[in-house]
Amino acid sequence: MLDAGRHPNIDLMAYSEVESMEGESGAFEIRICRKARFVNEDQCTGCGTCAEKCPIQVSDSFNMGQGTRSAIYSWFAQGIPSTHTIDAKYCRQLNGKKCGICQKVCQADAIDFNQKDKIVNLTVGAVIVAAGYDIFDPSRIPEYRYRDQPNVITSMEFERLLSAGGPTAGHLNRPSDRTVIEEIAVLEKKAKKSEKMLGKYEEKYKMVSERFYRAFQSGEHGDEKDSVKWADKYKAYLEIKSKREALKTRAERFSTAKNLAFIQCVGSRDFRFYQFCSGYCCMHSIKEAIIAHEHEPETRSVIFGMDIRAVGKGFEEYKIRGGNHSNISYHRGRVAEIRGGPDNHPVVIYEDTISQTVKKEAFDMVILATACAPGKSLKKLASVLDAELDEFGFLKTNHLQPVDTTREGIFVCGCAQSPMDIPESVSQASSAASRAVQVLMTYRKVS
Amino acid sequence: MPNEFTPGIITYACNWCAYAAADLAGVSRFQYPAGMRIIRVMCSGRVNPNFILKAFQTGADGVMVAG
Amino acid sequence: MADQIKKENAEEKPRIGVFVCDCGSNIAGHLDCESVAEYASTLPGVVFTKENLYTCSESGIAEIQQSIKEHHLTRVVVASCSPRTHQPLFAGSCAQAGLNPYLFEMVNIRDQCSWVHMGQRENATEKAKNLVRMGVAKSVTLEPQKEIESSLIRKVLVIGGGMAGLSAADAFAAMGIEVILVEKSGALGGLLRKINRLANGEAAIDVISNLIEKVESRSNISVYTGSEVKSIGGYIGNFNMTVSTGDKNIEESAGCVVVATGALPWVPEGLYGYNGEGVITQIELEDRLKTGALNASQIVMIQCAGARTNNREFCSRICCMTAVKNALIIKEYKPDSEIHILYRDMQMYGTEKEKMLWDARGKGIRFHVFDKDKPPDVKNGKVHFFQPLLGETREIPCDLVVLSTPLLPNENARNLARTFRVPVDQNGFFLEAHAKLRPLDFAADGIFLCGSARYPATTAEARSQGIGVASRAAGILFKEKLVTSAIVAGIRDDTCVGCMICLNACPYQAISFNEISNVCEVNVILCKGCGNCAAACPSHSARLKGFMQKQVLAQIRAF
Amino acid sequence: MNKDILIIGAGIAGIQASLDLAEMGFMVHLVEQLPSIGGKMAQLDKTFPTNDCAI
Repeated sequence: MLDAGRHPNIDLMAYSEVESMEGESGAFEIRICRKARFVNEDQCTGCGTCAEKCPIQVSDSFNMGQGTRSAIYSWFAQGIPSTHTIDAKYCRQLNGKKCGICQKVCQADAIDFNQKDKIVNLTVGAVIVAAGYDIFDPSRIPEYRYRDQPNVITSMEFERLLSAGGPTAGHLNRPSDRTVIEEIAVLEKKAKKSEKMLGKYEEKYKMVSERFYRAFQSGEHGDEKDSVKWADKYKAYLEIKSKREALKTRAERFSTAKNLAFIQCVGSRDFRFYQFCSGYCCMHSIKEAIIAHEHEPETRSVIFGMDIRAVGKGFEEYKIRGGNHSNISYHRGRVAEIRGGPDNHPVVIYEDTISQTVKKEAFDMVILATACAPGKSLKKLASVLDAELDEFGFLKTNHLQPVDTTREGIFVCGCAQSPMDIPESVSQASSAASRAVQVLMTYRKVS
Repeated sequence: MPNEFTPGIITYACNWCAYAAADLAGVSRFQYPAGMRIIRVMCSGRVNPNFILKAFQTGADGVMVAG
Repeated sequence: MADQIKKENAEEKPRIGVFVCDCGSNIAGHLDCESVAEYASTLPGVVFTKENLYTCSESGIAEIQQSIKEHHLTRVVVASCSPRTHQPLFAGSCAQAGLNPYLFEMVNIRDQCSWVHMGQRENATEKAKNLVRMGVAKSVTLEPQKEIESSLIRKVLVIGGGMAGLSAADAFAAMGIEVILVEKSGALGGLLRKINRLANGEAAIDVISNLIEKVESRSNISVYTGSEVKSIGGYIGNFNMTVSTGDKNIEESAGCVVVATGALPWVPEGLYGYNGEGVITQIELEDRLKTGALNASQIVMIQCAGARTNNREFCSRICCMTAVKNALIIKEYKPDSEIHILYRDMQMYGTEKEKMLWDARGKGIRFHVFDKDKPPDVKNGKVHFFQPLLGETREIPCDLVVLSTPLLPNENARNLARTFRVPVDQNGFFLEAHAKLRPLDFAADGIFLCGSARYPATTAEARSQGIGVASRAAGILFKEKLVTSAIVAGIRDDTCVGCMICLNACPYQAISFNEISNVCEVNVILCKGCGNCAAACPSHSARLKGFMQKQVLAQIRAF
Repeated sequence: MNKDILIIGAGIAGIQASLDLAEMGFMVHLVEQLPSIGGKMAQLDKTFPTNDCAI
């Protein structure tokens, strides 16, 4: 990644989109929109002071919506280019409110609220599409209750939880538990504010609120304006406190998730959604189970799948190692339903094919191995580039020219061609590069 | 904390991993005691036992080889 | 440049310039940059110091370049962020101003000081001074270096003439690179010659013949069939090899090498009553289909025959697809035949293969799962197997059993690996440089791999990898010359006693023993600058440039 | 004849294709719709089967 950002032959245009294309192989005319970051890329040093001071907090999409980031942000800490971007949707200044804090704190003078989208026109000899895939939205499967059950999450969300740089610094805290802890923090803040307010009354009347309230309740203070207000405030304070205490008692029992269920083929090999196999998800789940076990040796994982497809080099060996050393059991079959259970423990309902009975089991967390869905933007891109999609929604190729699209001079690699894992994407990328060069060399010979 | 002992530690860090990790600690603003001195080497295999002894001789309280 | 180096060497006392970067408030906000700069000016050898708001900005760079000229600096030290991100920029800027880039030293007072000791201004300032002192001390001992350049032979050797090797050869030729294609057997085509039809219905022989024709018509590909590479020497850019064509030996040379030696289906002697008649392998079935000699109508296929077992753990990736493909072909021309496939996991990954599986089910091909610990039993024209779903043993009468056996590496792969000094994995497949990020490269520079020699691959995968390998090698061969960093090891021939400890310490086989002078020598092209030899050498004769004993010790002493 | 190449998407595939082409001496324009390059792989913590860090 670092190499790509630094190579003199690579002109990096992040936060940009291809708008239109004309011409043909050898001389494509491309129009690219460079979206306004409202931060000058050359001047920004990536120091992050702006993000620290920004008053707006929004959901962090790099962390799959777990945790928050500022309205001015870097996509992730080691991101390249190491520049920040203002999210125009949430920025106060850009929405006509008074703010501009980031501009004030930026010593590099990189913030530019007047920046506009820029159009760049390019002429290129060949195009390679490596636009990737989308993560299937499992809320489309009602019986898995992805949105209703807080502890039913996708494998990518789980990946961020496992990451030391993620929202939990790598601790497997259950989302439902995290919500409670966040609530406690909010109540804590509210209680402090209340205490401050009550303090003012206490000082004014030289009396602690508790005594006043008792007296007020027994009718000693009548209904002067201040008394009523004070009493209301105190009552609210008591409510906050009792709510906080209740949550705290609950939180005392929280521990990290140790009992995990992984559900394969969520949206894949399913005629309602995608009939194809996404290829990498079995290994992804095994890996996540192994890493979770590395974090916490008491972790136990069950992987529910129709087949466990460990087809790459070293994968079968990895799967066996996971079973032997990481307390993973593999269970054949499709999970029928996930229901809510006590204490937010999702309950997995499945058929045990050996005993032929329907079984129920509660887990701390359920991880859905979501399908590799053809990208929404891929469809648009395909029409811009005038290249055909195949019946599955990926760019169409021929098995003897596995990276050539239907349009001459346009090549494809990675999950824009079909679902595949990293080594396959990498070798296909080299393949696409090779084909692009071959095309350019043919033209050079002719001219 | 004037009386607290803060050890001086020399760390030999591999350019490709441990040194990068130390950089990441910085970007993530992980705080650690200021007694740490990092000497970059191209590989932790470069670290001669001599370097370790010399570090102690010069007054380091601890030596870490990370790679 | 050469004059400059001479001048620098002639100087006895280095003139050091120190630049302290505020990085806005990233550094200056947490430590006192001014006093760090002031302190730096008191260090021995330092003749110029400057504090900048951003040293990496255009104006900061201009200041460095200007002061190199004005103050005749012979060393530059920048105290700012990480050398991993900014060393190339600063060193390059020094070079533009006429200072040898290897006389530049960087001190990291941001990532490893200001950012990790926030709120401890005094300690952080003290540490920054300390780090600058260590950096300045090292810079005094730095020596100018010259980047290493070597020539290139713009030619590639491809070993193996199957789908992967042919695709690679064709791609190289299309990119204008000359190819030497060496195939061990008498004809090009590899395993595809034995295959009946591909998954899309095309005859394999037509597909491969087209490709062979294309390769043979290319003027810049020399094909040697019935030939083997006997020996190879040299290194990236300059390999030389002896190719034996059976009756004579030919000397060839190439800049890069591609290994595409493929794999062969295992012959399951002694397994499931294999006899080549009533119990055959998929590849034998392909042959019967090709010649029309198949006369069975009740067929049982057994997957993972000799694979995913305790002594051969790996999954051969393509055999499930092969079985389903052949079952579909049989169903097509004999619709009333009954086909059962006994499997453990149907490895029909991806879009097309999964679709084949649905089609097969739709066409009445029966699939039964069996457990690894309870494999089927073939006896008297019947296959018995335990069906966990029903909890009972079933038997299927059949007139043909087809075993899906794994692809194994070519038997001479290990010899070849020894000749090329490249590693193989526990299964005998060639081992790539990195399982994820460098699947087509060997760890050794200039040698690449593709196709089933790496791991069983489908036709499309072998084709894709073959084409891809051309781009990996062309990245080297398209260059004018090879330029590598000067941070490499060297061995002093006057103090080396020839103990050869460094030979074993070197992970890149860059060191050899010179039998005439009785000392060890470093091949700087192969050296990656790790310095293991320098650490191991008992006489301190092996030295890593830029990280010499005296340079690191200077840093320690300044601690 | 133009020798530049446009690559759309800067995940692992796009980056690898760019680096290969850049090494071969071709000018690459690498377009990514998100603020940083890296794609899905940057979001992964570790990768199988070697359990190396993804970044």
